[in-house]
Amino acid sequence: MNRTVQILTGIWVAGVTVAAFLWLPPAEGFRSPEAARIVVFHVPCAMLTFVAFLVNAVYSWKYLRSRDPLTDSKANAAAELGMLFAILATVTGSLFAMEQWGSAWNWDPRETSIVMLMLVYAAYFVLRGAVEEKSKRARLSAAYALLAFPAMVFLIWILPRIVESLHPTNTLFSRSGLDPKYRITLWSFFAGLLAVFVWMFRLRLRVEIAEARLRRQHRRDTMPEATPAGETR
Amino acid sequence: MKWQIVLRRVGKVFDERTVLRDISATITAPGAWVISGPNGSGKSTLLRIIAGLLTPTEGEVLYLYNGERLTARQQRQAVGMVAPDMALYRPLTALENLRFFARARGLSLRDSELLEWLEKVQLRPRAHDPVATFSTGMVQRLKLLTALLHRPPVLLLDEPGSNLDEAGARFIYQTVKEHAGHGIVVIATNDTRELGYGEPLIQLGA
Amino acid sequence: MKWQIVLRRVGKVFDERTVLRDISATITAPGAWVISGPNGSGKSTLLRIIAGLLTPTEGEVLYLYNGERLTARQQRQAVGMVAPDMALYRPLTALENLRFFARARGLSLRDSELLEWLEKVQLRPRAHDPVATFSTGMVQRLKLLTALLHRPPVLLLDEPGSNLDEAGARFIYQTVKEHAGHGIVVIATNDTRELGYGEPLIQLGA
Amino acid sequence: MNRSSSWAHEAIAVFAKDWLLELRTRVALGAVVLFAVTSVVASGFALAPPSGVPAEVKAALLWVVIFFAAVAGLSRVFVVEEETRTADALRLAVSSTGVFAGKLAFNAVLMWTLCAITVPLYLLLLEAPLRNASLLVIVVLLGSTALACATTAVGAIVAKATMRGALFGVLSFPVALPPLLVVIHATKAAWLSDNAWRVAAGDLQVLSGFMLVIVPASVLVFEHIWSE
Amino acid sequence: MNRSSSWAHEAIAVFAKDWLLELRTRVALGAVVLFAVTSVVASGFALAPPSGVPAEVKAALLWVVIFFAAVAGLSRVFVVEEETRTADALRLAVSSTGVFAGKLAFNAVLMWTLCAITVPLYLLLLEAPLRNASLLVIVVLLGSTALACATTAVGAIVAKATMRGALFGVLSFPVALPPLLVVIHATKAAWLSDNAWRVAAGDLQVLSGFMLVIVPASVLVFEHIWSE
Ligand code: HEM
Ligand SMILES: Nc1ncnc2c1ncn2[C@@H]1O[C@H](COP(=O)(O)OP(=O)(O)OP(=O)(O)O)[C@@H](O)[C@H]1O
Ligand SMILES: Nc1ncnc2c1ncn2[C@@H]1O[C@H](COP(=O)(O)OP(=O)(O)OP(=O)(O)O)[C@@H](O)[C@H]1O
Ligand SMILES: [Mg+2]
Ligand SMILES: [Mg+2]
Repeated sequence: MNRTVQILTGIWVAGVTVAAFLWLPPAEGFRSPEAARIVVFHVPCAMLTFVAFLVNAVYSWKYLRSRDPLTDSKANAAAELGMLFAILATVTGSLFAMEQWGSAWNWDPRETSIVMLMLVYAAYFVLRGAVEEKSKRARLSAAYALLAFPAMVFLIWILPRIVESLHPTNTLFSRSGLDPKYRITLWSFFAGLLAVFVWMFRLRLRVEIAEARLRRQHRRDTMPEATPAGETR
Repeated sequence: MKWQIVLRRVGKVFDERTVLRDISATITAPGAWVISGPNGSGKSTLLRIIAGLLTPTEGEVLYLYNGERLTARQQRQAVGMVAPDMALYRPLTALENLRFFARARGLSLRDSELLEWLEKVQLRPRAHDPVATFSTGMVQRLKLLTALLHRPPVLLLDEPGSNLDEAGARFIYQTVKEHAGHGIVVIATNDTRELGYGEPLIQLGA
Repeated sequence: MKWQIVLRRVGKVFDERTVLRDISATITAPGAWVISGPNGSGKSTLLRIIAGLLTPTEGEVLYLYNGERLTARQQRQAVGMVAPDMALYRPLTALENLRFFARARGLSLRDSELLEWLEKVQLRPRAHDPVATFSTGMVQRLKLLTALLHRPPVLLLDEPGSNLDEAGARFIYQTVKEHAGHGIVVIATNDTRELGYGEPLIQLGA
Repeated sequence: MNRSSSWAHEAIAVFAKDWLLELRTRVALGAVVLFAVTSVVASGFALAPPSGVPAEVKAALLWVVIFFAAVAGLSRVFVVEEETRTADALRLAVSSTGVFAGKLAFNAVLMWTLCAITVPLYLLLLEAPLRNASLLVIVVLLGSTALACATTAVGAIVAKATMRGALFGVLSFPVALPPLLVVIHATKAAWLSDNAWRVAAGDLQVLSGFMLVIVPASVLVFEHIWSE
Repeated sequence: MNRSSSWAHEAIAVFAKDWLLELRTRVALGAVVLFAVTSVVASGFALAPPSGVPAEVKAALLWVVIFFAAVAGLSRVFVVEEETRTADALRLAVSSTGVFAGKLAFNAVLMWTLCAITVPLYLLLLEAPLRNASLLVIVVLLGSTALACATTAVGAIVAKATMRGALFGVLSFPVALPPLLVVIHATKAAWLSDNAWRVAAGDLQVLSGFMLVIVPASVLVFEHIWSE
């Protein structure tokens, strides 16, 4: 992404944030209507978590087909960002919960499932940390991501819907309880975050590529005499 | 030219270490070939690539039968391999090990036939002892049998004579000679005795 | 007659299988000795008994220094051993392996000294690679070093040359010759090259 | 010489070999079962008197115990192949689907045996109510199979990494969580509900659906885990 | 060349090597901790809402979780030596006391790390009451050390048998039961009692006494387990 797009993204996100406080009316029907505007940050973060994990699964599958190291880096970057947004969703949710339910943590199915979700990807990162050889690490973590994906779908879509929960579902999309401005602000913020996601994703990849180049250079510098015992041809 | 193995510009890079580069060869039945080279030159790596146990970073290995490519399954059935890093099931007896490999490959061999195989490497009296109690050389003999059992047209031997006594070395020699009459044998070795078992195919790290 | 190892009617029975029976010998420094015999004749078992890794069912092994018996600790410090069944720590690098064995034995060797050791077997450029990525022969070379590091007066080598190339075999030959000048070397082998490295001590299973 | 290897044939050979290894070393089975029994007894002790504990907690605890016991045993089938370096020989002899099917069958049988011993003991020691025994049998059978399906491929991943035992728990927990949660719910129903079949029907469907998704996914992915 | 090996020296070398192996493979530690975290979260879910669960059950559950996590990791130190066939080289280089001391130190550090992460998390998520924090720290420290002491020698036995992981739990449970029961009692005291120190004093004495008995006993037994 070039500089102008980056700057525009920044302005967009800042603008939507300001709008959420100045333009958006308080959300009636919540215990603290003023604090409830946090929902326009909370929900996009949660949605981006899913987007990121979906991207991770797609690149994992692609990696197994192509065995291209860069694809593996993409899968990893997506998982890292997914983790980041999961943390943001939890933090905003907890702030919300403090106002709405009186306690930051209630073992609500939503809360449980997002923790489980984070555990899935914590396990993914542990697995990556535990395998030295790069191609093997890529293969195994891709396989794991694909195995964990159905479980994740279950945790996100099925579990919170079959267990009774305090947490709202479909408030914003089907029922007409909230001011339509909410939908607009929320999707605007989502669009802004998506742009941030793409930007961070590419940044992460650039770092990865630069690191790989450095490592290769380091190897060349420190091992000039690398032909012992006929080690290579 | 029934059986052929074609290596097309095969290369292997581990992380950033290039072990094999641009290796091409055509191996045609019948005959025995030797891959030689000092320690760490990539003999075992090349043999594992030929066997299909390792995917090369570049290039490819083709198995041809009368000019046609084999499927992965056919290729697996066509190969018998022995390598220092391939172990047997140590808690199982010699006979049980043979029985498993026979069944897994879809062979219906009776125990009496398997015992005859064991006889060939002087292990018949130990048929019912767990492999864990075998000496290094006895294990190596049994490994040879598991590679021969399905009479594969392609035999890949990585340092087959290591830890063997003279009788064992003789068995290898005979096996190679016999096999080279109709199929393909590829031997990776440093052992001066074994260097002469076939024609030089590739000299690595020279 | 400073260093002496005395085998007194040593016997070993595994379950009901008698592997060694009534073996007596006196090994005196300096010199190199060879234990030979076909596969499964008990060479490795005897070497493990001499090293103190296995307790004989009958008889005993005495380590004497100027006629006096050594304690278990002194005996451990006096022995360096290489065997096919003894492995190194594969996730650790070559240097880390050497460092551990040096420290565990109470040696204070600097890294530069350890790198010199590695240089001797052409492993210096691979000093910082995990042993898991080494080839069979490279592992064998490193194993030899761990046995030599504490300059033990008694060197027990079980098939030391297996999987080694010519440079490796030369290193073993030199090590044995050098060591046999002041200490004791016992080699168990089938390799025709190595049979000549010392005087025949025991011929098993003949 | 009669060559008739399909993956089913191969799977049978692998299963038979693993079972023989198991009988020879008496590892996974004996140990897993003893582990579960120990935990059940410990739970009984920790929760004494059991009458005060809600059935929900009891159902959860039963499956947590079974899951932990499974963790102790299920990853063995692959770990053992890699650790003893027999995996290469297996790779050469058998197709990856054959290996997966054989190992899955072994793990399923292991789980059934485990449950056949643990569940009655648990019912006895923890005074679990039992309204609907035939439903319980079906729930346990389906649940244990689903757990085996969920974790077998993870076992193969763990075997490839340099970490073994403990990691299996970490990696398989998230994958096993969906069937675990569902089966806990269904178990509670079998214990308590009057219209248990109706309550559990949905759970059993979800369980079956989960298996129908995870097994093909595992087979597809397994090929990439298994060969280098 | 400076030869100064006593068992303490040897133990340090063994400890350093194991720690390095640990860092290299990031096994026991990372996995054990995640295992514990997973279990705590699972317990939190199973017992939700936690306010209704008696403190006794919570104390028991905390230590059961720690014990299971430990089982998953502690046996590694010996099993790994036998399975990778490095035990012989170690036997030749180091005295059995040196090996035991090094392995015990490693396991103790592992347990401390585990507890440093698990206990605060558990307190947080399960809303455990906390009357006496400094006592709790001492109880946890002593308890985890005692568990490490109790299970290290068992780990060596397991490594010798052909059974591994799962069996470790079975064998170590009886040995670990006394400190487990005592430490659960002391934890409950630290949570609830007004005169916690007085209540727990006896427990702490028993724990210390247990270690004073089990460690020398293990050292003696270990020599015979370790060499063939
Ligand atoms: C730590 C606590 C919380 C977490 C982890 C959390 C997590 C999530 C997640 C993952 C979603 C996306 C769900 C979906 O798209 O179906 C979501 C949506 C939402 N959350 Fe939360 N949440 C928390 C607390 C709260 C609280 C206290 C409220 C206010 C009562 C709240 C209100 C909402 C709303 C209104 C949605 C949109 C739901 C929809 O319309 O489908 N959240 N939350
Ligand atoms: N998994 C791996 N990761 C990284 N490097 C590896 C790996 N396997 C092998 N190598 C490297 O590849 C090179 C070739 O190894 P290979 O085992 O093929 O040698 P070799 O010719 O068989 O030697 P030897 O005669 O000792 O058996 C070595 O330098 C080795 O370190
Ligand atoms: N743990 C054991 N239990 C039972 N029998 C054993 C055990 N270890 C070795 N044996 C038996 O002892 C005999 C001698 O074995 P050993 O390993 O000493 O032979 P070796 O002379 O070294 O043979 P090789 O040349 O093959 O290395 C063999 O018959 C072997 O089966
Ligand atoms: Mg090799
Ligand atoms: Mg031997």
